[in-house]
Amino acid sequence: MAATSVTARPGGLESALRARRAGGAKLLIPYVMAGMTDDWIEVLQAIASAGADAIEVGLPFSDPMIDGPVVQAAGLAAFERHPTIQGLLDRLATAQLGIPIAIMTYYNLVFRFGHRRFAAALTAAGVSAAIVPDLSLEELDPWAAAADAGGIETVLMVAPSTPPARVASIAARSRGFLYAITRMGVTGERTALGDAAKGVVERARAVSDLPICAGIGISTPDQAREVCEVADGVVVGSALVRRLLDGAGPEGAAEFVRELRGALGG
Amino acid sequence: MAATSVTARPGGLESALRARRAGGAKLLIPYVMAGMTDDWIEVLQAIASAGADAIEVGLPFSDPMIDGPVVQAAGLAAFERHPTIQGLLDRLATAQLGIPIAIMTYYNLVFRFGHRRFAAALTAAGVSAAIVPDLSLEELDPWAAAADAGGIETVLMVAPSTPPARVASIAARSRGFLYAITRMGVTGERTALGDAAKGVVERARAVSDLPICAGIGISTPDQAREVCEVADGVVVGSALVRRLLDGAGPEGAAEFVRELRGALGG
Amino acid sequence: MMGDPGPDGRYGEFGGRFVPESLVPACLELEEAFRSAWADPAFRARLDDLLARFGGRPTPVTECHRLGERLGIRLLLKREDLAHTGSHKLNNVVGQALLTERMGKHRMIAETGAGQHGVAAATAAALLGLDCTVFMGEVDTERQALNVFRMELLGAQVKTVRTGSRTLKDAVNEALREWVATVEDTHYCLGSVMGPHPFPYMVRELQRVVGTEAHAQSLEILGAVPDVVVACVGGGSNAAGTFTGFVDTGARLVGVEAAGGAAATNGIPGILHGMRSRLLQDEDGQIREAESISAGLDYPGIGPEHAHLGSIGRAEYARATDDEVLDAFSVLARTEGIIAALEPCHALAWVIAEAGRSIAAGSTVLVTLSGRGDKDVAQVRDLLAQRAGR
Amino acid sequence: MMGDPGPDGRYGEFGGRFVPESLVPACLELEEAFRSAWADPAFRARLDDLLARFGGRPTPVTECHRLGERLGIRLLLKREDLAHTGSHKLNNVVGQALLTERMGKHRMIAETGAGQHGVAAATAAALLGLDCTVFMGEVDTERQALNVFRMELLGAQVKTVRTGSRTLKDAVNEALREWVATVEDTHYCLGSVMGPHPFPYMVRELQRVVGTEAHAQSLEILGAVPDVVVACVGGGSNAAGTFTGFVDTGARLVGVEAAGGAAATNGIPGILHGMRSRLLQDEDGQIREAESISAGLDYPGIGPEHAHLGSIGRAEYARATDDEVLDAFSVLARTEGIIAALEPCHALAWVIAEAGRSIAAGSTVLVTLSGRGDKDVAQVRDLLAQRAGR
Ligand SMILES: Cc1ncc(COP(=O)(O)O)c(C=O)c1O
Ligand SMILES: Cc1ncc(COP(=O)(O)O)c(C=O)c1O
Repeated sequence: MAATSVTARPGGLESALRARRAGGAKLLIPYVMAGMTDDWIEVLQAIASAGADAIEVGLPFSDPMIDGPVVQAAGLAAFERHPTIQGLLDRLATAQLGIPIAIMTYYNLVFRFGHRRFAAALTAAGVSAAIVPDLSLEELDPWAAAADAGGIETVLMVAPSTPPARVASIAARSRGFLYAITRMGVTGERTALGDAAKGVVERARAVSDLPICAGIGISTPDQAREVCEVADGVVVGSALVRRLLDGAGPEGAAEFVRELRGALGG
Repeated sequence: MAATSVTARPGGLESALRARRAGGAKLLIPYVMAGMTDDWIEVLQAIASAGADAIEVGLPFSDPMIDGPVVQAAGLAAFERHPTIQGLLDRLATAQLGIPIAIMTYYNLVFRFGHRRFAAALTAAGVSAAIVPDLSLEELDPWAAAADAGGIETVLMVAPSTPPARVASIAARSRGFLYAITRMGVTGERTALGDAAKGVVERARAVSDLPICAGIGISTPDQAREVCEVADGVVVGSALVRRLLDGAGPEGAAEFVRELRGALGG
Repeated sequence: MMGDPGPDGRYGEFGGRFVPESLVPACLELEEAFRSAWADPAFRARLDDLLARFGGRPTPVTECHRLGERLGIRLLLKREDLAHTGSHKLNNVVGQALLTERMGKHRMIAETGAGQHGVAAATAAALLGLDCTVFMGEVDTERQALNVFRMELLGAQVKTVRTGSRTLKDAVNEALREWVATVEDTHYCLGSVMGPHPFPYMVRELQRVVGTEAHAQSLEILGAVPDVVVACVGGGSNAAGTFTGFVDTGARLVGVEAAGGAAATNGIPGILHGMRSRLLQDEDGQIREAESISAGLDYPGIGPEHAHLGSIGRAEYARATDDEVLDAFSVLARTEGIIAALEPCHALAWVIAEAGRSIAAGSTVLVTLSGRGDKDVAQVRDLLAQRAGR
Repeated sequence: MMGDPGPDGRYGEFGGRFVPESLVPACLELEEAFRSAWADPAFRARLDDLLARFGGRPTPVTECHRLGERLGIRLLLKREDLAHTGSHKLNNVVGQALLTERMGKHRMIAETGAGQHGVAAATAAALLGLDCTVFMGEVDTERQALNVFRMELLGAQVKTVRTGSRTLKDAVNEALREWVATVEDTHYCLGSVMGPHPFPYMVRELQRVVGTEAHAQSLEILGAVPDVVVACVGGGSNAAGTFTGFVDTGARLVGVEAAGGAAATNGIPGILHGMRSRLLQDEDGQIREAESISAGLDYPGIGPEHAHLGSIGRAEYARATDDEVLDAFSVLARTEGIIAALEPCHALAWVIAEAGRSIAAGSTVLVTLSGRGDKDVAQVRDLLAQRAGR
């Protein structure tokens, strides 16, 4: 990673991903919890250099409803370092990754910050997009208005339980990419790809030409490759976060990302 | 006490007490729980020699409803020696006291023995009379028939709460003497004679010429003398039993009975 | 049947009033007060009103569809567990508290075993502003320390009884002793259909509401009286109350005792606590201690009317073992969502054992669920753990 | 007022449905199922029948003559403590269990704090033969080990939650996580008027019976609606149910929270557990833990409809301190013979504090006694001992 190559500007997540897809590549989006280790910024940088196309950065929330045990532990680790949200964003602003960043957090942090202020803070931190899993389509408007105005892309999710018509409505509102939840359940590693994984991607593909990235429970290079037979890319969270919690450090993280990258093809 | 002088035969309680009263004496009836000490027979003998006119001998019952703590403790002590009722009566038969004995016990023992058999067993044990406090006037007949037939006198009780008309009915059925309960409450020592004490005796006196002995809570020679201003005599239980539980032995018991005798006049 | 036992309080050869003379006048006064109150529509209305608005009556009858199906019968439960304080005991104490007031007395005393009746008595006393003292054996105050605190919270004084076996029967003795000493301003609020006349009669009448309601509710649910009516028997008050509603029908009446306290089946006629009844006793007539997992059935006697109903064959008395009772407790919780007191689980255990045997398939059965099991949950946990370990 | 919040589940600015997309279809399915069931007389009849015959409804309204006199008011208690399992929670779980069945699901999950809702949910599941898993924070499973055993007796599986503060709010998170994973055959039986639409609406409707009964009973006793209607607020279900009966009258409505968990008065608008409401939270929007002696009120939020009723001034929200609550608990036991749960003692404590102040002498006041205190007796004993010692 060269600190000088700034191809990704705020707002640039979707264009970056579309460009990579157009180039025939599968998209790789690792997830890291902000502040979970002292060297988390170095981790982000290492990952960016190891072949990630974008990074999803979690902001810790006290009540992470859709997080499994590993990501919860990362959140607790972040809390133990007593970061404030602004403090984390300030650190993030220093990262200079050269690839787009999507923040992932819960709606109360956004709401409490204030929609406009939050969008501005993201922009100031060099963040392109936001994923707010507990912000359902019906409740989206106030944030979406502020995000759109502030140039922040809001990535929405479709789930195996989402009926086709609703997939279309969600896809129509999603920015950056469309996040296809591959299994019913919280984040976490699984030994096999769920039965539902490909179906949800295919339903999304039928109604949207957004890049479609599969996530939730993608744990191994093989699973990533398998789901990318239909998806445009993958989000890998717990499998990476667990390695970091186990002390993998920037190098270990980069190593895992390289494995994933390899599985997906250059 | 001379083992040969047998003035009291079964059935002789009332005649003995009437005779003593006629002679101007106040009647003294100490109470001892059968079997409460190993030397209880010696205790009875010592008491008889010390000026008692009759002795009330308790037969221990598991649920002594009207006994206070001291007499209950004596009953427990008797149980610890594992006596059977027949065993106690057999011992009692050996006592040769020279004064009448009234058994005091609860109705279930009588009932379980069988009325006729119990009356016969008392007679065989040299007992003249029976006091069965939980056998109320209304329930008296079956036992009274057997007792009368067997020559056992049944001593009945009147209480401060007994209305005058009922006092008369009870007095009419009482044999041996009429037991005037001087206070509402269980057996036990008291520091002063109850307010009700003399009243109950006077109500009894008004309707009966039976010897009237006051009992329940008469603890000291002074109290005995005071109640005998109206009563013909006293029953003294807990105050004596406590001394025995404290190890007074036959001599100590006799000593206390002599004190009482002295207070009542020769 | 189950009518007025007359001034002698006799049920055949059983019943009566075997008390020291000091207490006879109080019993007579009580009998008169009760008879006059019971005939007084204003008293009855006040009692009914309190039982309804304070006590939660009528209690429902629940049909247990799942358990009934499993047993091949229709199973109804009369839900005394839903009465305030958690058992049928409330019916009795509210009535006696009103009587206390009516007699111009300002204090109640009561005996208690595990604490159900004591808590109920303390509750009724608090409601009417009466003083209350509860006698409880030392063994029980230790086992049921929370119930001691409950009574104290309700403003009652709890006196620990250290005499005899230091359990329920000794608490009765001590309460009777206290009553002798304080009878002028104190009413003895006995907890079951036992003791001297008029208690067995009065308590049965105060519990009659259980049977009266259950009869009407059974008709409504079944269109008929149940074939079998079952209740547990400690002293026998919930059974007596229940039986009043069915004694004049063709229903088979069954009282179920703890195997370790089965005075109705193993007892011998005798006299205790002022009544003639069947008692657990030895050769000499010394009373034996009852023993079972449910403190409420740990009584060596039964109410005299039960002894009578058994003698004449109008009711049967059966036994349930501790193991059967634990099983019944568990199965009711799991299949019907009701955690019952261990006492009525004796009645249920008998039904489970007899369904398909002396209870023909397709029969309709009413069980009086005399109380809820909250008081027993800790004990059951320990017992089940013990059983699993053995 | 307190009508249908529409498809968005909005109460003014509060309410809504803030859940991961995986759960949206389940919420929509539930809303539809509930709306159709609620409009279906057969469903309503079955529910009413179970609440009556299994649950003991209607619960009475008791007038507290002695305490009322002392306070200079007429004091009525709506006696939810007499419902089966000991609180109003049963109304909700029986309804949701029937809905689970209606949706063709065979399993319920639930969160619980002290265990009241968990025990109620396990009870309803046992009644209908549904599988049941209850999530309970580790702090609570330790404090309330007996309630864990109760749920297990009822056939439920209790899952200890070791995340976050290991209390109620984390149990909700964990239940939501489980729901996401099992939504196909599993219904999430939420315990109060909180969570995503339609829960606040549905639970309020299922608790409406409290207010409907209380309204009619107040009229019968007082000849009028009470001047003041008071209920405690944890999530707010007993208060919501109560308020439905009086929101369209002139009665002053008051919800009383624990001083240490006063989201209605100290809370700031935010989003948690699928709803927008008032929450205890820090500057960043991290949720704070609530803290009070009564586990049932230890929740950092309130139902969205309460946030709304407070905002528009139709209801007031007040607080009671732990000390005031203990006093109210004791005084009710001693003067009225009712051992109440600590939760409704918050409502009572407020009445005691305000009688003669904002509650004018002679006023009529109805307090919903949402549950019985058996679960709290051991804790109160320790607290009173502690207080006596300090
Ligand atoms: C719930 C319950 N059922 C039954 C009994 C036994 O009493 P009875 O036989 O008088 O109904 C008790 C006694 O404490 C009890 O608590
Ligand atoms: C007895 C009782 N009351 C009140 C509450 C608080 O809940 P809500 O505010 O939903 O009525 C609880 C919760 O557990 C409870 O157990």
